[in-house]
Amino acid sequence: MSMPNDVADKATAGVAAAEAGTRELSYAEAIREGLAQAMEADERVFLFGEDVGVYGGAFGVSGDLFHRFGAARVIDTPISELGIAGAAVGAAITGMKPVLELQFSDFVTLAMEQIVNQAAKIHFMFGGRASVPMVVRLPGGSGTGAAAQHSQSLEAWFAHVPGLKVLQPSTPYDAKGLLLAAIDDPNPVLIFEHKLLYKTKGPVPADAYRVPIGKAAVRRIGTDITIVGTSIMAIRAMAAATRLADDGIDAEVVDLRCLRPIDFATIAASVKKTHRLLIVYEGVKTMGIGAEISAMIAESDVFDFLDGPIARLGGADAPLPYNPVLEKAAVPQEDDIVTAARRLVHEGRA
Amino acid sequence: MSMPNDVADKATAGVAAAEAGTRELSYAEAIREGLAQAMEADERVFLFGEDVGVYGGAFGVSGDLFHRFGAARVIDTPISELGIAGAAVGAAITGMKPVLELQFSDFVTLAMEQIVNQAAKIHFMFGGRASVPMVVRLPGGSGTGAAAQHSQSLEAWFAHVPGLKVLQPSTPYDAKGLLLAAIDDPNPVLIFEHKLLYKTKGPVPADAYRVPIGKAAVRRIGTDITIVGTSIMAIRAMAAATRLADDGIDAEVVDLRCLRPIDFATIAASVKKTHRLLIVYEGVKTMGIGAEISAMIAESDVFDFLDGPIARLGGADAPLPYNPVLEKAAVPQEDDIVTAARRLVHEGRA
Amino acid sequence: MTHAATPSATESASAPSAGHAGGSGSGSGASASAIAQRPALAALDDATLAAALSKMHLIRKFEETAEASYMRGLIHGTMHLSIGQEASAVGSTLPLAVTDYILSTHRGHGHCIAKGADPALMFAEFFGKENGYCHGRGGSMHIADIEGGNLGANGIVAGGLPIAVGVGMSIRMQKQKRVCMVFFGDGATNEGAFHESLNMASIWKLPIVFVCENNKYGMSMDIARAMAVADVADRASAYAMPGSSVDGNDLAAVAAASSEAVARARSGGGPSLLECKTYRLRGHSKSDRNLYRSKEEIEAWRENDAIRRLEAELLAAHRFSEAQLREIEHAAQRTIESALEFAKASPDPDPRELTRDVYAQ
Amino acid sequence: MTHAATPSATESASAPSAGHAGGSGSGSGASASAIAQRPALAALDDATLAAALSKMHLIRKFEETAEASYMRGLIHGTMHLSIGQEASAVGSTLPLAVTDYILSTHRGHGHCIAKGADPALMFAEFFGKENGYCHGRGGSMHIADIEGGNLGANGIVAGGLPIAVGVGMSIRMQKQKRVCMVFFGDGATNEGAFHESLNMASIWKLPIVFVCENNKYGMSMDIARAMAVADVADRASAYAMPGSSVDGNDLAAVAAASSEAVARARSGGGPSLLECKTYRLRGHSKSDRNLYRSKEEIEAWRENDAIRRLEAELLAAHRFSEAQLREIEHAAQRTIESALEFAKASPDPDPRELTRDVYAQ
Ligand SMILES: Cc1ncc(C[n+]2csc(CCOP(=O)(O)OP(=O)(O)O)c2C)c(N)n1
Ligand SMILES: Cc1ncc(C[n+]2csc(CCOP(=O)(O)OP(=O)(O)O)c2C)c(N)n1
Ligand SMILES: [Mg+2]
Ligand SMILES: [Mg+2]
Repeated sequence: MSMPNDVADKATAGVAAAEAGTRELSYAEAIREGLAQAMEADERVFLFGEDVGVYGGAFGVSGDLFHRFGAARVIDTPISELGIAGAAVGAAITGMKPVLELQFSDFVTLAMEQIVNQAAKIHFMFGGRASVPMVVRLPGGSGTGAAAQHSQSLEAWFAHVPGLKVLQPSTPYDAKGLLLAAIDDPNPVLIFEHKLLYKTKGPVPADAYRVPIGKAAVRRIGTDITIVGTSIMAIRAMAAATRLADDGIDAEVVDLRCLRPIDFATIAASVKKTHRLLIVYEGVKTMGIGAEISAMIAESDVFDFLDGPIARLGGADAPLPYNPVLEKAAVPQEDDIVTAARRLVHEGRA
Repeated sequence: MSMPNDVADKATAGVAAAEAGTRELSYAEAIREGLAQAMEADERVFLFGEDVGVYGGAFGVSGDLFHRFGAARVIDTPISELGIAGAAVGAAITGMKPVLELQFSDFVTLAMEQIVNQAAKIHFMFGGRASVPMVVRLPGGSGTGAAAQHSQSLEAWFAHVPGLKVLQPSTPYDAKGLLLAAIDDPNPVLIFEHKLLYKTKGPVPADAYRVPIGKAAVRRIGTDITIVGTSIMAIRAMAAATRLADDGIDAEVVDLRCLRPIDFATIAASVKKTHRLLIVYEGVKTMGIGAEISAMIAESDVFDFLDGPIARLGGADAPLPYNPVLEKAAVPQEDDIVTAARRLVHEGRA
Repeated sequence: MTHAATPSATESASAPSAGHAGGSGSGSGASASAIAQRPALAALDDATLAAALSKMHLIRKFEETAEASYMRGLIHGTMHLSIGQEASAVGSTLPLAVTDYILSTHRGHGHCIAKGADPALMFAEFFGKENGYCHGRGGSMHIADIEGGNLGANGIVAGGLPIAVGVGMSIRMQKQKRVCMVFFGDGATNEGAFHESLNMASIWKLPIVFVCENNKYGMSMDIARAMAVADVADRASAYAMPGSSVDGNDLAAVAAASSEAVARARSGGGPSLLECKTYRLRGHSKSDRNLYRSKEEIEAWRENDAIRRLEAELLAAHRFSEAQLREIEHAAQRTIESALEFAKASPDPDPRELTRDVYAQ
Repeated sequence: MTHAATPSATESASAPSAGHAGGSGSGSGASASAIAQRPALAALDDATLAAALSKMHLIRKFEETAEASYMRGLIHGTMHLSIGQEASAVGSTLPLAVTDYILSTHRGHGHCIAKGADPALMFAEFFGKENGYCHGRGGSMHIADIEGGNLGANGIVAGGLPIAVGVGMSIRMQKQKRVCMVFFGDGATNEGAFHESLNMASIWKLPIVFVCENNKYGMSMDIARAMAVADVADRASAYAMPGSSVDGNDLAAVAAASSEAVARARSGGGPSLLECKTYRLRGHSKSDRNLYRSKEEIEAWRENDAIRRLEAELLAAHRFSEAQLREIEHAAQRTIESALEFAKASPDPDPRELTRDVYAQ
């Protein structure tokens, strides 16, 4: 038995049923609208990063915001990832609410010090006497032929870092609502956006709604298997579920949305019902977010409800290759999800 | 039933039985001896890092090497972590075998770009036409009162990065043998050393032996529960096992030693025998290495051998606090292991 | 100026004064008659000088006491003492208002006290107590006094510099008249963060004063081996930023240079790089065996002690009497002693609150 | 020199020659009579010039062809074209031997061809083919020609600079006479990696030539907004390193400046910073809409085309005839056409080998 996505979404996300002025927007447009609304509502919010100004952002996310809010609030920066991450920290601890765009999430490797040692720890290290309300947006993922240094999915690292919150929206609706919630949040929040999703469309209410941080969304209700997906894999899981339904397999699809904290309750409730769990994510399988989800289930009382092993589909154990055929083969595709789910249901293991 | 550590160690590590000239050395001395032997045997090997020269290294590991090998092979660097990590890459791809010391593993946050985007990927990105035989030594771990920015255990991040190898020796024997194996290896190898272990002593043969990369060590043979520990937690697990034996619980202790690749076969064989698994590591529990081990077991046929949930003990969900009582409470101690193992055996869950 | 291996202790202090002291020096005690004074000293009134000297004593005594407590096993961890560098901390911060910000370093006790922190709460933090500045979570390397404008020491070399850029942006955006002063060592100037931060501060003309406390060494590496230019201030030109280098053991000289830089920042003139040449008399941290420097060098710098130099000059200029100077010192001593007692008597954190304050609510 | 918004196309080329051409220019074809030549041009013999011009054509045609293939959907991903910057790539590498190293950038096709790579294997890489330089794993942003001394393009801005330091150390330790030349853009000079690398190269006097190809923009940010000094070369002084700035569209001038820097590096004189002021005529990447610059600016720089300038000067100096120039160009055209055919006909990688070469054995 299945339910339309947005219904299931709202059911768990707690969004009011009737929303005025819902339009179809792309994921990029939804983010831009969220940024604009946050900047209109709160003078403390500003956007900065490489080429976010007149260029409109490498993926067009900031678009016309430079023209709407001016150079003082939509700020081009030099190519200095460590410096700008630190600048976000400094602005945040002294009363501003910076939103930083790192042009590709791969470049966060240059900013780890400020994000991990400073932003994540300041509130704790200073005994709660300062807080760091900053948001970092990080376009990630493969599929654009950009090869090994521009295609990574590194979000799992940050799920290992207390003090951070880590989001991965998969729909335009969540991209906007989670961004607004992140800007409200008094803690450093990283939002990993997926490059292949920027042009995907979906319904987005016009008002400045929030999607709560830390809540997974049940995108499809089912009884035979739980498929937990993150980011674009939640979308692929939904497509796979449609095909599985033709086989008589009724999959429940959970979109994780938030990697830190993980909404264990939602996953646990689902697995207690379906007795089977498949986790799908784009990051390298080993030590990807699926490892934690699997381990949380395996160490909890949900273990007793499992009919068989917990399966994971994740990125190959290789850097992302340039060749498009190899590139596709390196991360889970819809077919892989269908195959793994079938085997899990029919043979007890993937 | 238990076995002396080194016997069990040699059994799995494949080290020849008779080793001449075995002395008691500290972990730091063992590393230094390994470095010296590698530098004597191979002109391409050199050591560099902050204060490794006349100062002898922040933890005294390089000691007198500067005087023995001179300033051309034991090189003090400016405080430029990204730069020196990149310098290691450049030296490695052009015929040298650099060993880089990052003064505290926390500072690897400044060098992620070169380690993750360059070192780990060059061999693959260049189609196998260049290789990066570099070693990075990273002192990590808490327990010295150095607080949140000097006490982290970040090794799990690197287990997520294809192209790297990641080691965590717990004994002087392994510290030397794994270092020599790492220097031989044509790939970038990170060695996370534990600050609290530097002064611990153990038998170390005088010759330039190697401990194979990718092999866990069964430190104690037992039948009731498998305890997998990493780094200092393998030592604490051994102490806990001794106490558990008094309770009639016969624990098998596996020292992981290598986080990438993970020696799944050794863990699987152990769990198939004991039916219970407890994983202990110092890094933050969420997304720490135990997540992957648990998930590997939970998705394999070993799942069917489990009598109950897989338990993990890891670091608290907090930055490392300064206060010594809090600091101790933030990472697993011997008592925690004993308690968790008892509960796992007696109550089926930790 | 280059970093002399053996400093000429009184170089600046004994330089002929450029003119008479003028009126500002008049006031209490021995300073009634017009004695030749350097303009830098004359520019500081008695109350300011007394407060500055008092802070220098507080820093020195705070650290000596912390050191003694550490030796007796009362404090764990490590600590980085700034003994010998007091004039740099106090002189730099002299022109700052309470509402101005500083960002400090691993060697930050001096900055903290100079910016007005309470040594009792600092000691409590050292002792890991619940009522320390960071509730015992931070310790020596992370003392912050947010209300006093100290945005924190930092365990990461050069870690404060990028943060300063954001503080500068924040001040600008909020249309405040504040200034942000960020401290770092000579070694820190070889971090990429230094470069990125000075560049951004300069292109955006942010109200920041970059204060490099050049104490000749990173941990053990002589700055002469770690960079190719003679002075850290020489690096300012790469950012079209004013750079100056002063005798960091000369309180008045540091204060004068800092005043200029702070005024420039406050008036919209943009950032400056101020280098204070000084020396740490103790080892880098508690595990330093001083293998990289000579006893003679340390001795020579001990002769160049900033506190003694200032006192000598104040006496010579008849600004303060010996009795007044001793009273300033004794008052500092009493403050530190009671601060220590406060810390010892303070409660420990509750271990059940281990994960408190990981997230702000 | 500053980066003129509208370049004076022939500034250097038309400058009066500092002296007569001397003997080195004698040789083939039209160069028999002694026509006034700039010393920089005269210093290059005909064979060298013919080879350099040929490489400039190869680069231009390689990229135009790659662009066309991309437009027709034959190549996926993105690419960063260096059309307009050929003189910088070819001139800088002119003094290098095969055994010397280069490290290149995301905009690296020019460097690669200039260092002697085979365009057929480059195209094969672009097409993701098994016989490409990286077996189809790297693509445009990661082409490397290890045997030819190209240690790789780099997708990370300034990513090659720290690597160059290690290459320099390696050359030194192995007592080789090699030189390492590392390319990077103007935008890259704001990365911390730039600072750390130039500093280390300088303190250790490593045999490195740092070549900044200043094409006025990062992706969209004008260098005048991104740094506070006029020239990237102004930053060399922070490392006590020789820095010079040349017209990057003037092959002979670039070659002359590079020769000096390479000779210095090779003879133990240490590193240099060479800035080539040039311009990319195409957008940053395939998704650039040129919102940040004017058509007029692009047009003006198109007039300043390095290839046309060189050809005009060679003709004017009677070094080559028009027919000779056209033959050089046509030969380049033929090379590129057959390279493209080679690539198209090449085999794809086997998808089952996805995890091959993750680890070296
Ligand atoms: C990023 C980073 N690298 C290395 C260290 C270890 N460390 C702490 S202080 C220090 C020396 C710093 O030298 P300098 O900046 O001159 O400051 P000083 O200690 O002399 O006051 C080093 C290497 C660190 N804390 N952070
Ligand atoms: C570390 C890093 N930051 C950002 C980018 C995205 N990016 C690619 S090229 C580029 C502009 C680089 O400018 P410049 O160094 O002047 O080189 P140019 O493209 O002009 O040749 C940017 C921002 C990147 N690849 N790496
Ligand atoms: Mg110093
Ligand atoms: Mg550029």
